[in-house]
Amino acid sequence: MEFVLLIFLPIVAALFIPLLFKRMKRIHTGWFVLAVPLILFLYYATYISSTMEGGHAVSELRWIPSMGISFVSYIDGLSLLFSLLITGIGSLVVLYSIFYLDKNKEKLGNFYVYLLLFMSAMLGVVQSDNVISLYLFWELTSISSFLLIGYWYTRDRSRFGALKSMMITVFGGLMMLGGFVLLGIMGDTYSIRELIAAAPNFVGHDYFTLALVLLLLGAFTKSAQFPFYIWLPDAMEAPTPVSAYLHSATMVKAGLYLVARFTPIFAFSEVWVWLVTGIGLLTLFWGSFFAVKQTDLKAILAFSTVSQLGLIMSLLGAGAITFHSDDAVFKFAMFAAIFHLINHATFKGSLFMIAGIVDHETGTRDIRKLGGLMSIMPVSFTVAFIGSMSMAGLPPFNGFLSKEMFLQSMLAIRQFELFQFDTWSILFPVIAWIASVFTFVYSFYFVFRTFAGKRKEGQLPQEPHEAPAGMLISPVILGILVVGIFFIPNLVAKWLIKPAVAAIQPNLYQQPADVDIHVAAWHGFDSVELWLTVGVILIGALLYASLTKWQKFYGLQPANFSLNALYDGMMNFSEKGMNRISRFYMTGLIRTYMIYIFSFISVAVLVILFVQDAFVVDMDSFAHIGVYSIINAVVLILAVCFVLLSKTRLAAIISLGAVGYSVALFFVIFKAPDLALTQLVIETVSVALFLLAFKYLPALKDHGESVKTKMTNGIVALGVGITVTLVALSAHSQKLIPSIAQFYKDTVKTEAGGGNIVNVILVDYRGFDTLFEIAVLSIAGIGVLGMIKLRLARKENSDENK
Amino acid sequence: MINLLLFPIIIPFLFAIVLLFFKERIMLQRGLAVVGLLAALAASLFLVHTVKQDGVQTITLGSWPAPFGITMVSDMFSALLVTTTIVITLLVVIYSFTSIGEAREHYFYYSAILFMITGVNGAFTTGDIFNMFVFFEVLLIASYVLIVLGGEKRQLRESIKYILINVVSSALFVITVAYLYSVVGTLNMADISVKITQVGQPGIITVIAVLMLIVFGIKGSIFPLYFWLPGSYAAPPIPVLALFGALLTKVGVYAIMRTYTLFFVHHTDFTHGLLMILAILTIIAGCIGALAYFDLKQIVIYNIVIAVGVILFGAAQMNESGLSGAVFYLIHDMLIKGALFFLIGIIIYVTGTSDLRKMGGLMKTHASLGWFYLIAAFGLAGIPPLSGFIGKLLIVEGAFQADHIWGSIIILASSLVVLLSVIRIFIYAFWGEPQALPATASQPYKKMMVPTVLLIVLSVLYGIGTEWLVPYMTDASNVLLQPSIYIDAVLKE
Amino acid sequence: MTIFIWICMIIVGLSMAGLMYRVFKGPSVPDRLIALDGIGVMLISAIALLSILFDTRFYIDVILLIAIISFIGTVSFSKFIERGEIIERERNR
Amino acid sequence: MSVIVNILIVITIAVGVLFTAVTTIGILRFPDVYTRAHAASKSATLGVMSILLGVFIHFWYNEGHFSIQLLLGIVFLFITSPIGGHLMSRAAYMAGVKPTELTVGDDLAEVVQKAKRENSKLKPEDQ
Amino acid sequence: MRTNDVILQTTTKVVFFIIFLFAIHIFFAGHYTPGGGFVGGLLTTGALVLLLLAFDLKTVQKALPFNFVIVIGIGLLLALGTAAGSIFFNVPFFTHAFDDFTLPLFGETALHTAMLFDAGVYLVVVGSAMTIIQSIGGDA
Amino acid sequence: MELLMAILIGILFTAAVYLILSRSLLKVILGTGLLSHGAHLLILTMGGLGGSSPPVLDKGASNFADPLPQALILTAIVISFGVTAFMLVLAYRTYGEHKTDNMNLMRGNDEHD
Repeated sequence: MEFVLLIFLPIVAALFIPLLFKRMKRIHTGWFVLAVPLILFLYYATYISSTMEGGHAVSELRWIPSMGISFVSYIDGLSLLFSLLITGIGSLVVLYSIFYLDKNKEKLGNFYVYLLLFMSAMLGVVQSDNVISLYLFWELTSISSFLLIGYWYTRDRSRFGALKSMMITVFGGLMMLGGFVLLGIMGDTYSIRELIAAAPNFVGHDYFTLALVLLLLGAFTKSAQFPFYIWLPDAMEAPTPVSAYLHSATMVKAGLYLVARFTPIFAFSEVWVWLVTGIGLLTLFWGSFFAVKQTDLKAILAFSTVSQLGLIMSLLGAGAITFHSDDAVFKFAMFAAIFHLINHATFKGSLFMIAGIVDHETGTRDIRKLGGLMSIMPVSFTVAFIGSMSMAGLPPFNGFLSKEMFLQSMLAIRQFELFQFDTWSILFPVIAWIASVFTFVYSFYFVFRTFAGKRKEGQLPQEPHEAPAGMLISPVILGILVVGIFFIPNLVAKWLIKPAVAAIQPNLYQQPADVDIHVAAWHGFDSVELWLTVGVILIGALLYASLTKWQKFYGLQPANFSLNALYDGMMNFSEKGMNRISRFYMTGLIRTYMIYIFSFISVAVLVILFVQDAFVVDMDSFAHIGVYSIINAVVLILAVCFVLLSKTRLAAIISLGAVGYSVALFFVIFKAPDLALTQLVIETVSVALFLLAFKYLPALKDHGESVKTKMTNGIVALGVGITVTLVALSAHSQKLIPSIAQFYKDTVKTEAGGGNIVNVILVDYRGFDTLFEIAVLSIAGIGVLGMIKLRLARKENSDENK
Repeated sequence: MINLLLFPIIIPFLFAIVLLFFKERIMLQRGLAVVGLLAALAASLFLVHTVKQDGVQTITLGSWPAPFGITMVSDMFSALLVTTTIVITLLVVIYSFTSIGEAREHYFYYSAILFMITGVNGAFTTGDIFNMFVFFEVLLIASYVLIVLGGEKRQLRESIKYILINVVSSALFVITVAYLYSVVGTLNMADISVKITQVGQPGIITVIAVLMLIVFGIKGSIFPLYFWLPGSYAAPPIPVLALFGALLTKVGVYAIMRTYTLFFVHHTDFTHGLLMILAILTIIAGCIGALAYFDLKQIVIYNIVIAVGVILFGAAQMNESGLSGAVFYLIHDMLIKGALFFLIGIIIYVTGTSDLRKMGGLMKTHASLGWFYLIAAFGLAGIPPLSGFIGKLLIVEGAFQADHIWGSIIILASSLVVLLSVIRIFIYAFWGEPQALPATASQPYKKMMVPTVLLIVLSVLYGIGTEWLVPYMTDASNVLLQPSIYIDAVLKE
Repeated sequence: MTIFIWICMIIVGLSMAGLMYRVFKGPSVPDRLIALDGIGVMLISAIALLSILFDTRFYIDVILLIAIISFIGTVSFSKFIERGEIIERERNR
Repeated sequence: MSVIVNILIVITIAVGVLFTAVTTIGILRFPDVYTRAHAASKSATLGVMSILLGVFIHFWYNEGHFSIQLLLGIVFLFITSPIGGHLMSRAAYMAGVKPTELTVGDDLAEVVQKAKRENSKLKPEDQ
Repeated sequence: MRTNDVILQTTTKVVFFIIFLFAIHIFFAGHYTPGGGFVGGLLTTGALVLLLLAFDLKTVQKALPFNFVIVIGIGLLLALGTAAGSIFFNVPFFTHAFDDFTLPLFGETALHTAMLFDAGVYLVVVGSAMTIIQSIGGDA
Repeated sequence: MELLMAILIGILFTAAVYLILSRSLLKVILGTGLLSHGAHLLILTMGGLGGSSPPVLDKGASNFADPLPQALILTAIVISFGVTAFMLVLAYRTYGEHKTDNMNLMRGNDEHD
């Protein structure tokens, strides 16, 4: 079976959802949906055994093979890990949503369609071997996220958040596409595996760094790294199952996946190590620091997610060091990254679900109104406690293990000597430690402000009570995992982490089994990490105790001096600012537009005429000047002047007629009798037309044009005139190739059977022109008829009059 | 069937003429228009097939040898454009049944449409520079008729501007042809190419190249020449707007692409560099406009400008990826613009306004409209696997290959602006609190949805079925890339 | 013979110049019109003479043509001056 | 023979040119529209007809081309010129161009006045 | 006011035919000497305009009861048909045929399909110009 | 000769553009008229003015003027006639609806809402 098709299973299932939702009113649609991730989870789980051995599976669905674009599902340790996360957490989230979303009030049809869409997209992202299809699914995650955040689309905040997340992530996606294209050009393939194989040749390529930066833009925006994280807090407007699923466990990890996946290609670059580690660490600090400022439960979790993503990102960056140094101290980083990724999915998922439960049961997520729920919601509290402590990095929870490894990796960076790390590397453990302190603080802040302390009576919109059992199943399962992983970390490592690590670091390991890292909760008293953790707990506890005293200092940050303000400013600029800019030159006046056009014509053409040395006047090529021509020219000029100066429309039209007749005379002079005839008759008919139309036209006025306006017009007009003249002279002086006219003279009698060459050209050689030229005339005729006879506006007016 | 390539031009022309005889019989007019377009469509599909099989089709009218008579040339590029044109027109005509109103139908509305696509197809097919002028005039005068038909106040006001601009550009076209004729002494496009190669494109030819760019740029609405477009295009009724938006600017773009790949290929540093800079400025200008307004029509109209910039940017790369990307994107844009205009037409019909801020919550009442709109919007923004993606991908790839890094990044970023502008419509019109809607019958709504959905489905298929199109597109871009194919086909003797 | 035609041409040309003065000077519109009509007539003479000079018969059509259109022009202008519209929908209303 | 014909041609053309010159003098020197119209329509017509006749003979005799167009042209001018003059004068009069002060009487004034009055009476019903 | 146009009207009747004949002549002469469908058509239009000037729209319409849009259509069909005739012989569009025929009355005459095409041009020019003029003249 | 014609054409274009930029609708239309005259003369000039006899087969004539530009001009003349007629009607219809022929008052006010 082609398992690439399984990626599309959720989408296919989604097609039936609206039907099921309509027909099966009595059963919650979620139950049908649940089967999809469950089946997929079980299916993908069967691959564990093979990836543990270092095996991989490939399945291809051709899309545009001629451009090297196809859907290739490539399952190795890394993608399997993500696939399992997606389907596993997905199942739990769907289960949770069945109880969270009311089947009578909500448009479940839409909800599950979006959710399944997302599931497909996410599976596609992590399994795609082809960068183009990776991009396809990448954007699809952005879109489904957009739809899910905007699920309650009548709310302003939802729409705002949806747009914000989409703008930022799609921006990143587009940049990433640029990076992919550059990679494709460098490696002449879109397949990631082939790119990895060709990667050593890329170093030093002009595009290498650019591709790297573009790709990282994609990863950073998706994984909510600084400064792009701002969309994530606003994305919390989505229903909580969505937040738990997309915005903590899976979608935001796509960026991490991307970084991990492309590590073998880019890790050779100094920029990569610096950027990934540095931005990751900065995000870690930034997120944890501002998480404490928040008052909305989900916002706290959002910032904590940001910070945890930063943590994993920095670990991925640190892991890239192994491509530059064989020192064994660096190899923990990648392992820690994957390990923490799993742990984060478990504890953050559970925390979000609890936040949802609190919201669902109390009607608010404002932490200032909550408190003392411990006694009312004991199960929820327990799960929240487990999750929070894990997040804070305390034993006996899985977060402790990965946190230790994280600190260990950051400490190890000090020993890295390339790329000027020797100067700056001390900053890494310091920032990491400070961030850990704040992580500790917000974890406590989240769980104890909600559940401990006194109940604030009367502040809650509804009477709180424990959630229904069904809603608790998913968080409890995750809570059990949190604790469970602490006790069996090496088993998890064997099944999941090592295959993934081996996939990321092919330079180090041939087999997953080669990953010689053993996770231990206890490293002995001499390990620095232990003392750092102790320090975190001590200082963290101190800070938490004094929280109320210093939390208010967050208020010092000016509101219009933040990244959000920047985004708002940009959006505002894109509406009002653009409007203002546009107003500046879009005057709605045809004269302005004409001046733009004419100025461009004369300036551009004149400049190019001289730049290209094209201006040549060759007097020899000119015919001699005849007397009649001069006389006629004078007449023509006079007539033109009269057209310009005439005060009455009749004089103007007579002068225009005079211009026409003298043009006709030129035709006579230059041996063009047919033209002369036509011009004369047309001129007369035109004049008659003008006279006809004058009945309906006003007298000639200049409408108070100022002298300045006239001057401008004059200058522009002169520019055009000079341009035309100069180009004409140059073109005529450079008759490089004789005209094809001789042919007509030779064949007109013999082959066309005519005598008047012009007429024969018109009806025979170039009869096609004539056919359509009379079409023009006909269309003008029927157009005039329609214009005069059909007056919709007037009809409306007369209706109004009645 | 040596005349085959003429049929897509002649059949609409014939039916346009026949319609003149049946001014009062609307049903007959509708029927004839559809029959004519279907016949033309069949002919054009057959033409595409033939071109695929036998290579470039040419015919020199009146049996005169090539540079002397008028040559019509149907290579894959033009054949595809012709086919797309007819498809869109067919759907526009069907869309018009319900939306244009009987008054306009009485005054040669369908006739004008058919005349217009005669001109459009002719311009796509002709191999003679002056004949192209004539076809331009046919399509222009037909477009004048369409833009003014109905005689509403705003229509009249904007028509004046539209016509004025085009009269100027036509005059410019004529003088440019005259300059060209003076220098190389021929009008046949293949022959011009040969002769320019003979003399090695001296400075004067470069000047003419720029003039050509200006001439076609006014029609194709490139940067300093596009200003007239937003106002004028907003005036006519939606079906006409769809037709204009989908076809007219594309004729200018086609002409630029044709001349810049066939004639002026010897100093590409200068000419194509200029084209590229203008293309980028066009994109930026379009982006500003697309964001600046809260008027449905304006937003989509400015997106035309952006698309023109993107296509020309691709064409300016003069490499395989860039050109085939441009071809892909050109046809995509014709389809999707048509679809988008249909959609906003329906939105305006349903809400009775084109001001975004007066809309909201249509998702509750017109969900399917919303979904189709969303698909079209994503297609426009180039989200894979919809139609806009491949073209943009190839254009970006071509630009990177040609070392135009910032240009490609601007193209990518412009997709974001495009997305923002169209998603804004979605957010304002379909999301948000439902607004009171004027009472409208659901029958016209459904009837208007039919062609709209067809067009969207077509554009989706265009994206998904790219693989089937690739051989055609490769043929199309090959002709552009290697003028010799074109020249040999025309001057075969 | 040629010299004679040349002289004639110059005289006709001068006459036209004189009429041109009247066209520009006016004072009234009918004045201009009359002068213009005169120019038309002289144009006929001029072209007739020219066709002798150029030794070609292809301009003779032009002569009759100018006569025709100058008449049509005259009629329409005078109608316009007289009534402000040159084609009535229905006479005698 | 040819000398005679050529002399004939020269004479006719010379006469025509003379009339043409006279026309110009008339139009330039006469005081008002009506007198100028008189000059234009009469002498100019005669002038051009005479020239055309010359040219016609030239083509007929010297070139062997019997030009119907020229003859037709002469006839046409003969018919239309006076009409044109008439219409222009009338237009001038109706447009209210004042004749020169030397004019002795204006017989038409009364009629026109009366007609105009009737016309203004008719107008309201007309609309 | 009522004006007396008897002089003009009488002349016009004569002059109209002169112009019309001349137009036809110019039309037929087109292939060998200056002229052709355009000029012929426009001149005919001129003649018709003269009629309109001298008489009025209603009278002329009564005398010449053409729907000029139909005239356009016929003209276009004629032109297109001439050009398209070649399709049936599988030669390129617009391939004209001409030959000398000996006709009983005219003797040696060259017949040229281009003439038919030119006739189409003539009709279209007349039709279009008259449509425009009549529309404007008939506008209220 | 060509020099003279080129300058003449330049003048025609200058005048045409000047008129097109003016506010009065009628002047704009006059401008387009001049523009097409300029363009037509330009084609003729570009074809070369050296021919000594009309491009009509006739006894003894050999140095024909270039017929092709003439044919092109003829086409262009007819087209510009059609367009001018159309514009003229459009102008008076616009004047009828808007009650002004001032181009400045015909700005698209509703574009900036």
